[in-house]
Amino acid sequence: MTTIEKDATSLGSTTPVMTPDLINQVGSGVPSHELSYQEAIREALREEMVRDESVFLLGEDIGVHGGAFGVTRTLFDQFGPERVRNTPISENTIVGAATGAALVGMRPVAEIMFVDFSGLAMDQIANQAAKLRFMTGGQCSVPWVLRMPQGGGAGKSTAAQHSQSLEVWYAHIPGLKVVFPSTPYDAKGLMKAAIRDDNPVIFLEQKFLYSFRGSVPDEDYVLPLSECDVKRTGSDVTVVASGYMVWHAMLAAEILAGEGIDVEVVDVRTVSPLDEDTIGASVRKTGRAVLVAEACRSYGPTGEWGMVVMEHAFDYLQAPIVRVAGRDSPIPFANSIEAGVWPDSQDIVKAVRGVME
Amino acid sequence: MTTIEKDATSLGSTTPVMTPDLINQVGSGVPSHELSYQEAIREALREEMVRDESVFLLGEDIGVHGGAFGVTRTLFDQFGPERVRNTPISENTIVGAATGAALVGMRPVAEIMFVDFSGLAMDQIANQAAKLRFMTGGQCSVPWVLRMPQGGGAGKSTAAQHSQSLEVWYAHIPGLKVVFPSTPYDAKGLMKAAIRDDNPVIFLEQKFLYSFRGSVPDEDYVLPLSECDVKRTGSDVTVVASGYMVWHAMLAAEILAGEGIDVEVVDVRTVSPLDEDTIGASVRKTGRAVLVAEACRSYGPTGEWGMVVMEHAFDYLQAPIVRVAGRDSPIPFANSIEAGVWPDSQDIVKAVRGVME
Amino acid sequence: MGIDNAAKVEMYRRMVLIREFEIAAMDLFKRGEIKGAVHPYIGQEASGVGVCTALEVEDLIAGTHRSHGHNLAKGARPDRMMAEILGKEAGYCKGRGGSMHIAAFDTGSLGALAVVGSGIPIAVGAALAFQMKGQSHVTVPFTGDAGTNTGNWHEGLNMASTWKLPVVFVLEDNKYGVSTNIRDATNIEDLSIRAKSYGIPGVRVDGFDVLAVYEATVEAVFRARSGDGPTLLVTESYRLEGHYAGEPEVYRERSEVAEKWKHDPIPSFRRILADSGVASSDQLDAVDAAVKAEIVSAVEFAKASPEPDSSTRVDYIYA
Amino acid sequence: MGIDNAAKVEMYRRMVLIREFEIAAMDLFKRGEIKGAVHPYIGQEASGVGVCTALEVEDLIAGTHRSHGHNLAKGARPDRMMAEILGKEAGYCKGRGGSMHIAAFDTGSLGALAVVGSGIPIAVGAALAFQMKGQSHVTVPFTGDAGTNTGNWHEGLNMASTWKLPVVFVLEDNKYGVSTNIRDATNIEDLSIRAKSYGIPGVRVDGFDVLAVYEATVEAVFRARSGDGPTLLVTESYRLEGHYAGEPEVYRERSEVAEKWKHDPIPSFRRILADSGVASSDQLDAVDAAVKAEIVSAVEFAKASPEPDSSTRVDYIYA
Ligand SMILES: Cc1ncc(C[n+]2csc(CCOP(=O)(O)OP(=O)(O)O)c2C)c(N)n1
Ligand SMILES: Cc1ncc(C[n+]2csc(CCOP(=O)(O)OP(=O)(O)O)c2C)c(N)n1
Ligand SMILES: [Mg+2]
Ligand SMILES: [Mg+2]
Repeated sequence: MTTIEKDATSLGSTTPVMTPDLINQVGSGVPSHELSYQEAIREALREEMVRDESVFLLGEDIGVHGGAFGVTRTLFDQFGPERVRNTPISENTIVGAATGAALVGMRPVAEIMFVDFSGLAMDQIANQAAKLRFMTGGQCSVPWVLRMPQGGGAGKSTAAQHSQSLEVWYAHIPGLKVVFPSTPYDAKGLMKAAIRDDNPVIFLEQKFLYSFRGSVPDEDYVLPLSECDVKRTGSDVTVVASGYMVWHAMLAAEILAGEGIDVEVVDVRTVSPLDEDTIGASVRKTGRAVLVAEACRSYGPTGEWGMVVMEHAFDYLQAPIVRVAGRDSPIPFANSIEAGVWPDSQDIVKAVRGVME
Repeated sequence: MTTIEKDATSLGSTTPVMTPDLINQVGSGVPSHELSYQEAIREALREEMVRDESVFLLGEDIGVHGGAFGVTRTLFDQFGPERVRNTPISENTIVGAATGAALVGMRPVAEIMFVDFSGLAMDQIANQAAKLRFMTGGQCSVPWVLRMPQGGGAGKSTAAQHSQSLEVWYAHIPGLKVVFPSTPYDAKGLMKAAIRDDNPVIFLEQKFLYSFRGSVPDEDYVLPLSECDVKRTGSDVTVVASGYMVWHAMLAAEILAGEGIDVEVVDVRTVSPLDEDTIGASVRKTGRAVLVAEACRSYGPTGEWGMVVMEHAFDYLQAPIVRVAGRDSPIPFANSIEAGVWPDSQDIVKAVRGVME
Repeated sequence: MGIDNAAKVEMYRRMVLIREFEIAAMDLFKRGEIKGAVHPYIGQEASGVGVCTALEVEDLIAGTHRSHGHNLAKGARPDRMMAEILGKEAGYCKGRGGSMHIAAFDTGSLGALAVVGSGIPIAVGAALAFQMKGQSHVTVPFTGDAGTNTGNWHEGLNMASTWKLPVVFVLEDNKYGVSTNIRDATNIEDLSIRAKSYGIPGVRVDGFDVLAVYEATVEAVFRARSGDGPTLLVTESYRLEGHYAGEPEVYRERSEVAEKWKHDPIPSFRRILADSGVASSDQLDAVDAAVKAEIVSAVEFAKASPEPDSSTRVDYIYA
Repeated sequence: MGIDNAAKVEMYRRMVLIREFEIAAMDLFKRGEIKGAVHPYIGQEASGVGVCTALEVEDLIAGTHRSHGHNLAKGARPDRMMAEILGKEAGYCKGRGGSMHIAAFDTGSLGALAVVGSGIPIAVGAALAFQMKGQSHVTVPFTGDAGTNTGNWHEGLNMASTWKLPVVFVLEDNKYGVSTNIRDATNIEDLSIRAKSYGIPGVRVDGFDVLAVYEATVEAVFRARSGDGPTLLVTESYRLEGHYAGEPEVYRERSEVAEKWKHDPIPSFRRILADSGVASSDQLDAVDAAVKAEIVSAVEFAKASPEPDSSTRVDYIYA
């Protein structure tokens, strides 16, 4: 699978391979254009900044430099230093400043360069922004978006302090919404929804997906912040995943289709609040569930998903719920041991075969 | 149940009531003395500081003032300002300083006054202390303990920024051990083990339990940081809980015993690494599991415990796994709506009756 | 100075209002009628009133765990404040916040944040919004002496000074952070010197002197509104009561506290007003009496109002 | 100054060693043989070497994402460093850390922490341990100009100054944090002024001048060992390469960089050594040649050594 993981766009020789056509979200005939995940986020930011002048961006090196991953590139030229605002290295204060601006009518989109650094900002995220509306009895709301690239990609060697997947830290905190798109289409539609939403929204971007391409409609659209998305319908087993793992799930589904196993893939593109109904309905139909997350296994997202299956589909289960998750380890630098720290299609294939026995 | 929750020691009129004899951990005849949970932690700190001069305490107002909950009271008089060290209000630096001292041979026990404030220290906790040994290829270890009072107690009205239960934040991070004692006996034995352990140990203290009393052996003892503890054996249903919820589970078990339901209570006194075997074995025996946590329900500890049951006892399940957890809400100040934000014995009783049907 | 007699009497009235409010709150707390904690502002009234008298309604303050005084000084109603502290639906935060989290947006208080230092970044962000929208309002985050040692404080002053934001950082030096004397938590005598790290003015005033605080704030606010950026204003007073109501105070001598009571800002300001003929002591007695009555009815109002209905328990978690 | 000719030549050698090491690393990175990122220390060699020459083996440095130079200056072996950067078991961190996380405890480097500012609290804690144990060692955390705006930096200097800990805070001002000029991230010209906030000496030296850096460090270390507490030492130089190897540098003019290359600390120090007769240019040529050869074999060593065996993947997570 390494070849499949190594390059995001054309993924080597093994067939089936991970190519954009694994996921098509725009109906034929609908006027559309192709974008990378990174471009889709940028397009959403650009359109919302044009539409609403209360929207502005703040973060480290997001100006001329365009941010660590180039997401904000060219926005500085178009909107200038006021609305595409470089900050000092002050993560907690970047988030707190976004909160303060949001309290008085702005709609800030803040960036923390790597989700790992949010360890410095958890107070402003979880104790202040998430709770202010409640603590004040509804006197205010905090309409910001916090963009944080997360996760890894085999062979990238970003090591222990630049590769984590931490959605659970936020999803466990009431008052926050947590979004984690897997495709350009979802990234654009969810970013627009996040910006227009009146709550603090954690917007997680899987770094390895930035170069992934896909079609998005030409016309303006937003996606609900309250739904899981069925990326592939199937009757035998439900694979629940989010972010980059959705692609591995889709690829696994292709491989398994060749073995006559019909896989349904549920994309938890909004991690919180969790759309329990879609997960429950899917497993009631298939009777089997495999839960996949890039995040560390222990106390990770798959635990919550598993209990949701338990609560909504126990009587329908024909096999134990199985999870496929990240190794409980800091992310190593060396490729030889970084290999396998995150799940891939083969792991999912094995797990699905297991529950089909 | 409010009377039961209101006062920690003698809990009102309803029978059975929550009294120390709900949990007896010291065999009769063993020389022992009675301590409160708070005194037990202090006694462990005192004995370890006497035993090993590399052990010292640092935190805000832990000196003459004895800390926000009086845990370190009198230690300042005995050990002085060097080893019972008041710090400025600098949570991230308190933890980082503990790490630095641990790297060069000390065994610091740091205190963050309320677990909520650890939002300011997550970088030093999760990105530095937890990962340093791994990142350096084993060149060093970080033998510290981080004490953090957490949780609430109905009627206390500590509100949104002083009442959270955040064990999942730490338990999801490899490299950390997470301990959460429910009794004086466990608090003392686990604190001694935590101090002697060579890893960073998150030591969570349930605030409402500080006044709870129980017997501890006179002789020196340590408890393993790797085990769940079966607080009560039973054959019909397994209740998995930790912290204050263990007491509600024990009380529920008493009530249910009167109905002929035989409850086993498994205390997850070490939250991470999780002792999956004890949970699995218990549910394979009882065939039923109720998971109880004070922490918010979504993406909380019960999810992990549920998947562990699923992985170790699926074929033995006679009923769906049920969880009883904290409301997904910031903690309100007003008693009328704080009520019910945390589970209590009655909720557990209802859940157990449910799985017994 | 540009402040008339009526305004001076109003400053006096607010100081007395804060004092009486805190006495009532401490009393209710000791009798178990207030849950949680009460952090009295007693001894610091001149700081909050001096600062807030220099502000407009649209200017926003950000408070701390010790913000009854800040809110009352900014114009919040004592009855709705007391209702909040008693956890009632009629409270400013509908009973959700309590003593440590009182926000009153209608009078320009964006909230009391009980995590020390956490109000700083939020006030900086609100000031950024004012600057971007071309509004001339200022924000005023309050912190204590101990709060100046938090990372938030440094990051916030650095960011605000870099962007020349309209912020007046009020550092209320009452000498202690809980049990820790500020001298044992920093290596400097004069906290206002920290302004140098940000290239902004650092001003130090007698926090017992309401007029001195007022004048210093007027200057800082003028600077901020003129686009010249933030000021660090250190008001030096003393926490005359325990850290919280009922706190044992094992860390300081009774005599030290007794000595400081001689600086009680209320009688001294009263003397100034009387001696300078701003108001007769009869007039001031009347003010005192009116305030006492207002507090009595505030407590009655608070006690009489209902707690939040349990059916509303999940309101306001999401917008 | 108390440093003999041999020592000066060794300083020169280490500067050249760092330069050649970084050139080799950048080259390997561009050819895809190094994964992750490489943050070259080129232009700042005089800072790291000047500082570390004033330290004993037992003194501990704490590094950043840009710490190849710090480690080599402190005495780390280039072969094991290169092996680490290539992710090999023979690397200092057995390939677990890589370029951004090189620790070499045997030569007094407690680790490179890639979260900006995060090494500060750790170095403060190590200094606390030295103080408590009555040892005379010092700790030296390095941070960049941008790192001075982090909360960690403020908290760490405050705590160290309050407790008079043996720390030398080295702030390497290379003018940029990634794309952001320090002038756009603070409101002051002279970063050393921030020492006033902690009542400690703030010293500013030419970071291109290895002898000046050395002398300033000797003084700060003496202070620290004498129990007089920390010093803030600002070394002003320039980042002559991109933030990381291959970084586009859209935020600065080529001409600005070209101008700064004239201050390249290596040729200038070489000139001083030759002119002052400390070493002949033949001797220095020999040093250059020896270093080049050492780097070549370091690269060979690194390439030849095996990656960690996959069976060891879960080692070192827990002690
Ligand atoms: C980040 C954080 N750490 C610790 C606490 C506990 N605490 C509450 S008030 C306080 C002291 C604050 O002192 P100061 O800033 O001087 O304000 P004062 O209480 O004197 O008004 C502390 C340590 C907290 N609320 N937040
Ligand atoms: C807390 C944190 N925020 C952001 C980053 C991303 N980042 C890495 S280096 C850097 C710039 C650091 O600049 P400076 O402190 O001047 O050091 P230099 O790179 O110039 O050596 C940034 C923003 C990080 N590693 N840590
Ligand atoms: Mg104070
Ligand atoms: Mg720099």
